Amino acid sequence: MLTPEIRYAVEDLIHAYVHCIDEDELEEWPSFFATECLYTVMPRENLDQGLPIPLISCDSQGMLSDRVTAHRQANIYGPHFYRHQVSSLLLTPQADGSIAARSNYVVFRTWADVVQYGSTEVYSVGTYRDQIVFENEQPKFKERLVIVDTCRVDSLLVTPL
Amino acid sequence: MLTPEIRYAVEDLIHAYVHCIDEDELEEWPSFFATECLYTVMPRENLDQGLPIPLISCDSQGMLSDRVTAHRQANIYGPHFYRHQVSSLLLTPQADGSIAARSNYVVFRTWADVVQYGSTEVYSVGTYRDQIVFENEQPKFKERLVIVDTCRVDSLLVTPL
Amino acid sequence: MLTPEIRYAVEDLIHAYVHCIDEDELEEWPSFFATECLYTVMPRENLDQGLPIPLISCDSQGMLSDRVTAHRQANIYGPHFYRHQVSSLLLTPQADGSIAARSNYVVFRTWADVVQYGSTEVYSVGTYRDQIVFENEQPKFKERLVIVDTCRVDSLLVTPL
Amino acid sequence: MQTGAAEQPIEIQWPEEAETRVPYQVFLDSAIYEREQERLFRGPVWNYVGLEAEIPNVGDFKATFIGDTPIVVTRGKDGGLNAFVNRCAHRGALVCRKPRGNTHTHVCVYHQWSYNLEGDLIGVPFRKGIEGKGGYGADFDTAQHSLHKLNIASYQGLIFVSFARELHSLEDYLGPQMRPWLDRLFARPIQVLGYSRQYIRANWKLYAENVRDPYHASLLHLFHTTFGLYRSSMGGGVIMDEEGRHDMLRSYKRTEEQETAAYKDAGLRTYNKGYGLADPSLLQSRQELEPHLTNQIQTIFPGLVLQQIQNTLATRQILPKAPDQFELIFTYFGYQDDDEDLRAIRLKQANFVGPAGLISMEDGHAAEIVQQAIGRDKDASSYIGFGGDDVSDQENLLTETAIRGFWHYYRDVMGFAA
Amino acid sequence: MQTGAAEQPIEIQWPEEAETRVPYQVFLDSAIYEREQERLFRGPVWNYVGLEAEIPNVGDFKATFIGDTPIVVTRGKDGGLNAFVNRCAHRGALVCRKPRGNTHTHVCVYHQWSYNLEGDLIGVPFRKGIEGKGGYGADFDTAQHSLHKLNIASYQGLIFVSFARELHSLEDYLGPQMRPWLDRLFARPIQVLGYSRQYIRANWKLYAENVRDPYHASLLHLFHTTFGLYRSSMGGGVIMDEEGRHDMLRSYKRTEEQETAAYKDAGLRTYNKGYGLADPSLLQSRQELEPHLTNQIQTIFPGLVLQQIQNTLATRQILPKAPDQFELIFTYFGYQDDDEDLRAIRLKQANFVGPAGLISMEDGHAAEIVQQAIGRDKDASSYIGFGGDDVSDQENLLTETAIRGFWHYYRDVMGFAA
Amino acid sequence: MQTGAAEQPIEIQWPEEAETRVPYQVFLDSAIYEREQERLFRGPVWNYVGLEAEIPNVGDFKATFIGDTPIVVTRGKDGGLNAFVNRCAHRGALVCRKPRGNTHTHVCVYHQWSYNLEGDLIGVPFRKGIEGKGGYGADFDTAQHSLHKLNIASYQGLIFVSFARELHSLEDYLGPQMRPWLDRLFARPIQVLGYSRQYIRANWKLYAENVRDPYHASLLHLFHTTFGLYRSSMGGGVIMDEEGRHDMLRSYKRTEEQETAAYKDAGLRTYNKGYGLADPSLLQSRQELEPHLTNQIQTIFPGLVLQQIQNTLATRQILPKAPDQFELIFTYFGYQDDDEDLRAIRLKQANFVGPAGLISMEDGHAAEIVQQAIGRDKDASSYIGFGGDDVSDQENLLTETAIRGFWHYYRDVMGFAA
Ligand code: FES
Ligand code: FES
Ligand code: FES
Ligand SMILES: [Fe+3]
Ligand SMILES: [Fe+3]
Ligand SMILES: [Fe+3]
Repeated sequence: MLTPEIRYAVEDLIHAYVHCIDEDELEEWPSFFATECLYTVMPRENLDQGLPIPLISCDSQGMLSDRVTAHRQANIYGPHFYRHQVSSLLLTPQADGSIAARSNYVVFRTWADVVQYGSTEVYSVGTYRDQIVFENEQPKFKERLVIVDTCRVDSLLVTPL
Repeated sequence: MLTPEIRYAVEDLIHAYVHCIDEDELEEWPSFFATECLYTVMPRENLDQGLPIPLISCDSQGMLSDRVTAHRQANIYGPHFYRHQVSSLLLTPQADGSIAARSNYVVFRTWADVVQYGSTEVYSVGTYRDQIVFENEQPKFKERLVIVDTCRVDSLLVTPL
Repeated sequence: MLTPEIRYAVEDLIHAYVHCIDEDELEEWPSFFATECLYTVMPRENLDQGLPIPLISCDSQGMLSDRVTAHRQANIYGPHFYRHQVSSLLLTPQADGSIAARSNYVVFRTWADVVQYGSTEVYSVGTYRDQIVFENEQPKFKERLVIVDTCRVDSLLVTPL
Repeated sequence: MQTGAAEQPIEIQWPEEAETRVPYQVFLDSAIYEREQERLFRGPVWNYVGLEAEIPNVGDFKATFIGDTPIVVTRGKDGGLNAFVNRCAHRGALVCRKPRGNTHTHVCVYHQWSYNLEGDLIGVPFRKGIEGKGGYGADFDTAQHSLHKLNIASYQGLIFVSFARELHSLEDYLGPQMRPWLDRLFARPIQVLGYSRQYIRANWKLYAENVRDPYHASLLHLFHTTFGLYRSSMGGGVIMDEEGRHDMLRSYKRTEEQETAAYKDAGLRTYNKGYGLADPSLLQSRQELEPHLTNQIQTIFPGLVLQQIQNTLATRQILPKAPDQFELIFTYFGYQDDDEDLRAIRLKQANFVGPAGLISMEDGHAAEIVQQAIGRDKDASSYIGFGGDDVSDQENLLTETAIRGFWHYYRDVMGFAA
Repeated sequence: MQTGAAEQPIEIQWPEEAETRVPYQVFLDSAIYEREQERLFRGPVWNYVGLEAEIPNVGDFKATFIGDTPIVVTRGKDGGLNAFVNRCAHRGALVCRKPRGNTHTHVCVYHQWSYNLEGDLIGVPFRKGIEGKGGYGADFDTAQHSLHKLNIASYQGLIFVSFARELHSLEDYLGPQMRPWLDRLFARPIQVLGYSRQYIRANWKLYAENVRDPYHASLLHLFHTTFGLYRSSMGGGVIMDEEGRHDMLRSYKRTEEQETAAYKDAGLRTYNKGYGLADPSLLQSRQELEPHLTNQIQTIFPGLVLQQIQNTLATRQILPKAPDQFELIFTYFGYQDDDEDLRAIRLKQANFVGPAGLISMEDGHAAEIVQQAIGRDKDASSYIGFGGDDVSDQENLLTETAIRGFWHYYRDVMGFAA
Repeated sequence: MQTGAAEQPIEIQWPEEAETRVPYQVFLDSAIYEREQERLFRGPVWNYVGLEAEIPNVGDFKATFIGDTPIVVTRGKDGGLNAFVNRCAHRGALVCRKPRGNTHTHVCVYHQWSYNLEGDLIGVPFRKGIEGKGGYGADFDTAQHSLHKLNIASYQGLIFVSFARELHSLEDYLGPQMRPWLDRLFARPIQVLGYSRQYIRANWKLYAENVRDPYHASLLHLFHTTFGLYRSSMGGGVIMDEEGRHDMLRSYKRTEEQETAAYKDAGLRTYNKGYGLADPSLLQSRQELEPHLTNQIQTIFPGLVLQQIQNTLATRQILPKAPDQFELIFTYFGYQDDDEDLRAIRLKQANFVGPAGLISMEDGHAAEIVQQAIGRDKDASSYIGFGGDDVSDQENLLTETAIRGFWHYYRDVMGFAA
C-alpha cells in the first residue's frame, strides 16, 4: 500500500513531465529520468509481434539530452505544440522498492506553421509503462516505455511523447 | 466524506477497467461488475428525450460474458484497438453505503486492419454514471451507465465502452 | 504541502466545473468563481507574442452571468454539446494561502443540429492556469486563465471552455 | 465538384450479362452520385422521411433529408402534413437547424424571414423599410418567396415525401404486394421508443443490396450459430412489387427435420463450437403478429427498410452523404398497448439490432470492406446470379433476386438501361 | 481536381434578373473556385496582406496568403516593402514556414538555397560542385532563379500585394470614396494588440456578402436587443467606390424619437425580454474618431474588412481555403498614444468581436448554414433585391446594395457578365 | 472523381527544357494520379510487396497494396509464392482484412466464399441451394470466379508482383547494374526486426525524388554537422539501370584531407556550433558488408527503397494513397547470424532512421512543404539541372541525375514524352 505522500509525489512526476513537454521546456525533460534510465517509444505493431525495433530508444540521460539538442539545433520539422492528456493511472509498488505505473496518453498536435496555424489534431495515442524510483527523495523514471497505438506516424516524430 | 483508502480503491477500479479493455483482456471485463449488475450504453439523444432504447444493455454478468463470447467468436468487425481517457471523476457517497461516481470518457479507436493500420480517430465521447458497491471488500460496478454523446456511431460498436 | 482534504476539495472544484458545462448547466457556471474573479480565454498565439487581446474576458461574476444570458437568449450558433477531458493537474500552495493550479484540457464538440447530429470532433485543446481561493470554506476560482492552443477557432466560440 | 449547371454525361458500360452483374463504378463515381440525387431521390419516387407518431401535434416538425437535400416535415394547423426544402427563400440559410421540435412559425435566423407550417412566407422584417427608405418595393410579392414545397403523403403512419410533381399515389407506389406487410406492422397505434445512428464509409447502394440479400444472413451474422441456437438455414421467401424495387424478406423457423436436411444439403461446416449463452434471457420473445414470422425485412425504394426481428420493430432510413458515405438512422417503436413484459422484451432485444446489434452490426462492416476493395476496379463487376438471373418472387432464401430487382429498376431510373 | 493546365470551361446561367439574383453554384463549384484564384485573386486587384506595423524593422517578415497561394512580405534593407511567392525556385518547397519573424536571409530548408529580402537568389550550396565534379554549370544564372516577386504598395500603413503586372495604383484602386475612411482610422500611429482566427465551413463569398449586408445586423445579432440596449434600427448609410466592389457601412445611434418611429414602421417584435446586463461595464466606450460613428464596417475587394465597432479596431483578412472553407484572421489594433483607460476599454470590448464576439460570432454560423442548405441546389438562386435592384450609395441601412455591387464587379472579373 | 470508365485525357505541357524541368501539375492532378494507377503501378513494372522472410511458412500471408489496389501475397502449399487482388469474386469484399497471418483457406466474411492459397475459388456456401431451391445453377463454374491472380517473382528474398501479363523477367527488370547491390545486402539469410509507418501529406513522387537526391543529404539532415561528426561532403556516386528508373546512391567517408578540400570548394558555412554528443554510444557501428559503404540508398522503380545506413538495414515501401498523400512502410531487418553486439548496434541505430530518425525524419517534412507551396502553381516547374542535364552514372553526389532518370522513364510510361 502506497502512502498518500508517495502517491502525490509520483502523480506530480507524471503530470509535471507532461507540462514540461507541452510548454516546450524540453531542456528539463531529461531531468525527469533517473541517472540510469531507459526511454523507449515502441509501436504496438512491433511489440505485439515480439519484434524489437523501436521508434526511439535512449538508454542514458546523455542520449535524452542529445535528442533535445537535435530537436533544437539539427532536426527540421513543422513548427508545432503538443498537448497531452494522461489518465487511468495505476500504481503498483514493487518488491525492490520501485513503483510500477501504467497510464494512457493522448497527444494533440497544434500546428504553428504558416499553413495550418492554430489547428489541432489527434497526433498519437498509447500507453505509458513506467518504473519509478526515488533518487535523493525525488521520484524519477527508471524506465518509461511508450507503447504507441498510432503506429502510422503522421508526418514525423520529433518531440518526445 | 470518503476515506483516502476508499477513494483509491474506487479510482483503481475505474482505471483498471480502462486498461482491461484497452489491452484487449475482455475476458476479465465482467469481473469489474457486481454479482447483480446493470451495464447500459445509452445515446444522449434518447436520454434527453426520455426514450428508453439503449445501444447495449446487460442486466447480468452472464449477459456481459455473452457479449465477450460474441465479440471473440461471432461478431465480424474491422480489427482495432481502443484507448480510453477518463477524467473529471466525482465521487459521492450514498446513503445505502454505495458510491455514486461520474466521469467523462473518450475512446480513441486505432485500426489494425490492412487498409488503415495504425491510424487513430476519436471514436466516442460521453460520460459514465456509476453506482459502485463493495463485494468481498472489492469495489464493483453495481451499475455503469454510459451516456454516449457521439450517438452517430462510426461503423459499429462491438468493443465495450 | 497540501492536505488530502484540500486536494480533494480543489480537485472536486475542477472536475465539477467540467460537468457543469458538459451537462449544459451553464446557469451554475458563475458560481464556480470567487466574488471577485477573472476569467480569460487567451489564444496561445497572442500570449506568446505578449499581445493582450483575449477571445473572452470577464472580470466580474456579472460579466460571467451576462455571457450565460447571451448564450441562452441572444447568441445564434449551431446546437452542440461539449465534453471535456482535464488532466495533468498540478497544485502549488501560494504564500497568500491561495492555490495555484495548472492542468490540460481538451474539449470535444458533438453536434446536435440536423446536419451532423451526434458527430464529434476535437474542438479545442489548451491549458488552464488557475488561482483558487476558499470563500466560506468552498474553493473558488479567483482567476482562471484558459490558454488556447487551438487558436484557429472552428466556427465560433460561445460555450465557455 | 460540379462543373456547371448541366448534368454531366456518364460513361458506363454495363456488362453483357447485365441482370447478374453490377459494375463497381456505380459505387464510386461522383457523377453517378450527383445524378442519383436528381433523377432518383428527386425523381419519380416517394421517400420515407419519418413516422406520424414523431410529429403528432400541431406545430411539431422533423428536419431530415431526401437524398442529401435537407427538408422539413411539419404537422399543420389542420392536422395535415407539410414538407418543404430546408432552405430560406431569401439568401439560402437552413431555416430549421434542429432535428425536431415544435413551433408555429419557422423563422430563419439570418434576417428573420418567417414561414408558416406550410412553408409560406408570412413575415419579412423591414419589408417596407423605415421612413420610406430601404426595404422591398411595392411589387414584392411574398407568394413568390415561399419555401420550396414538396408532395407529402402517409400510409399507415409512415410519411413519404416526393419532389416529383406528377407521380403515382403513394398507395400505388407501394403496390398491392407491399401494403399488406406494412399493414401487418402498423395495425395498432405505435409508440416511438428511441433512435440509433450509424455512419458507414460506403456507398448507400451497398446497404440497399445488403438488406435485399438473404444469402448473408447466417454466413455473416454468426451469433446464432456460434451459440448453437439454430443451424444455418431458415424457412422463408422473397416477395417484390411489380417493378422489383421494393421487397419483403420473411423468415421463420423450420422444424428440426427440415433444418437437418437443409443442413446436409448445404454441406456447410457448423459454427457451433460449444459455446452456450450464459444468460439465455436474451432469447425470450413473444409471438405477436400474424402471420408468425421470425423476421420481416422489408424495403421501400429507395431508402426505407422496415424490420421486425423477433420483437424489435424499427424503420431504418438510408441517407446518402457522399459517394462513399451514408448514414443509417434506426427509429425503434412498439405499440401503445404493449404490456410491461412485452416492452421489457423489446428493450432487451434491442441488443440484437442497430450499430451494436449482436446479429446486425456486421452489415455496415460488410459494406465498408466492399468499398475498400473495389476503389481501383470500377470496371470490374460483382456477380449477383445467386438463385438464377431473373427478378421473381421466391419461396426460399437462397437467392439474390431482390438485389437484381433493385438494379433493374435503378438502371431504368438512372438512364443506364440497355 | 485539376485535369490539365488549361482553364476549365464553366457552364453557369445567371438568372434573368441578374442584378438581384445569385445562383448558388458560385458557392459550390470547384471550377469556379479555381478560376477565382486565377482571375480574381491573381487578377487586377490589390490584396490586403497585413499592416506595416506588423513588420516595422528591417528583416521583419510576415508569411500569409493571396487567395490560397502562400506568399511572404518583408521589410527590406532600405525600409521598403517586398513580396514574393513562398515557393522555392529550386524544387518548390515553402521557403518561409513560420507566420512571422525576422531574418536577413530566407533559407529554404531543403537544399539551403538562400534568398535576400527582395526574393533574389543569393546563395546556392555546392553551386560549382566539389573538385570540379557536380554542381551547376557555368551557365547557371541565379537571376533566372529568383522567387516569384509580386507588386506591393501600402496606404496608411495597410499593405496590399498584387500578382497583376499592370494595374491601377493602389490609391486609384481604393478610390476617392474609400480613402477618406481609411484616413479616418489610420490618422495616428497604430499598435497591434493581437490576433484571432476563425475557420468557417463555407464559401468565402458568403462572408463577403455578410459584411456588405446591414440588413442582418439587428436581426441575427441579438445581443443589444436582448439586453434592451437599443431598438432594432440605427441611423446609417452605405458608400461604395465607382465599381461597387468596395463599400463602407456606417451606423450611428439615432435620437430616441427617430428610433421609436422607425421601430413602429418596421412592425417588428421586440426582443427585449426584460434581461439586463448584470455588469454594464462592458458598455463603456469613448468617442474618439471624427465623424462620430458607432460602427464603420468597410470592405476593400476582395478580402479585406476594416472595422471600427465602438472602440474595437481591427482588420479582417478573408482567406479562401476550398470551395466550402475559408479562414478569417482578425488583427486588432489601437493607437500608440492610447491612454490606459482607452486601452482597457479596447480590451474589454474585444468581447464584442471575433470568434467569441457577443455581437459578431453569428456571422460565421450564418455563412455555414447557407452552405449546408444550398449544396444540392446549385441551380437555385438567392434574392438580393432588398432596397432596390441597383448599385448606388444609400443613406439608410435597409439595403443589399453593396452586395449587388460586389456581384456586379465579381461577374465582370470572372467573365460571367451577360 | 471518376466520370466514366474510359481514361481521362490529360492536358499537360512539359516545359521546353524537359529533362531539367518538372511541371508541378504532376504532383497535384487527380487525373494524373488515376492514370498512374493504371499505366504505371499496373503497368510494365514489378512492384515490391515484401520479403520472403515475412511469409516463410505454408499458409503465411501478407496483405498489402500495389499502388492503391489491395492485394494479398501468400506462401503456397508447394512453398511457392502467390499473389491476388484482395477483392472477393462474388460481391467485392476485402477477403483478407488483416495485414499478416497464416491460414490455408481465405474465407470472405460476407458470404463465406473460400479461396485456396493460389486464389482459386474452392468453396461456395449453399452452392446448390437447399432441397433443390435456390443456389447457383449447374452451369456455375468456380473456375470463372477465382480471385484476380497476379504475377509474382522474387529475387534474393525480395518479393515483387506485377499486373502485367507480358513483362521482362524480374532479373531483367532489375538489370545488371542493380542486382549486385541487392546481392550485397541479401547475401546472408535475414531476419525481420520490426516495422515503422509514416503517413505523409504529399504526392508520392516527391518522395521518389527525395530518395534519388544526394544533394539534400547534408543540407536538410543536419544531425551530423550539428554535432561536428563530419563535414558537409562525403565521397560517393550514383549508378542507374539502363532506363534510369532505378538507382543506387552510395556514400562513404573520405579522408580528412579530401574532406577539407571539398569543404573549401563548396564555400559552405559549417553547422558545427560546438555541440557534442553527450552519449556517443549512438555512433558505434561495425563494417560488415563488402564493399564498405556508409550508406547504400537504392531504389527499384516504382516504390521500393532499400537502405543500408551504417548498420541499419531496411526496405521502404512507398504506397500512394491520394494525389497528396502517401504512406511509407519501413521493414527493418538484420541477419540471422548477427551476434548479440551487432544486433544491439542495429537497435540503437534505429534512432537514425524511420519517422523519428535523427538523420531521416526530415524527408517527409520536405515532401510536405513542397506540396504545401505548389498547390496553386501547377503550371510552374521545379528545376532539376543539378550536375548537368543528362541521365548518367556519376562518381560524385552533387547531382540530380537519378531524379532526371526517374522522370525520363515516368514520362515514357505515362505517355507524357514529347
Ligand atoms: S437568409 Fe433567411 S432571412 Fe435572409
Ligand atoms: S527546394 Fe529549396 S533549396 Fe531545394
Ligand atoms: S462478397 Fe465475398 S462471399 Fe459474398
Ligand atoms: Fe444483415
Ligand atoms: Fe454581422
Ligand atoms: Fe533524406
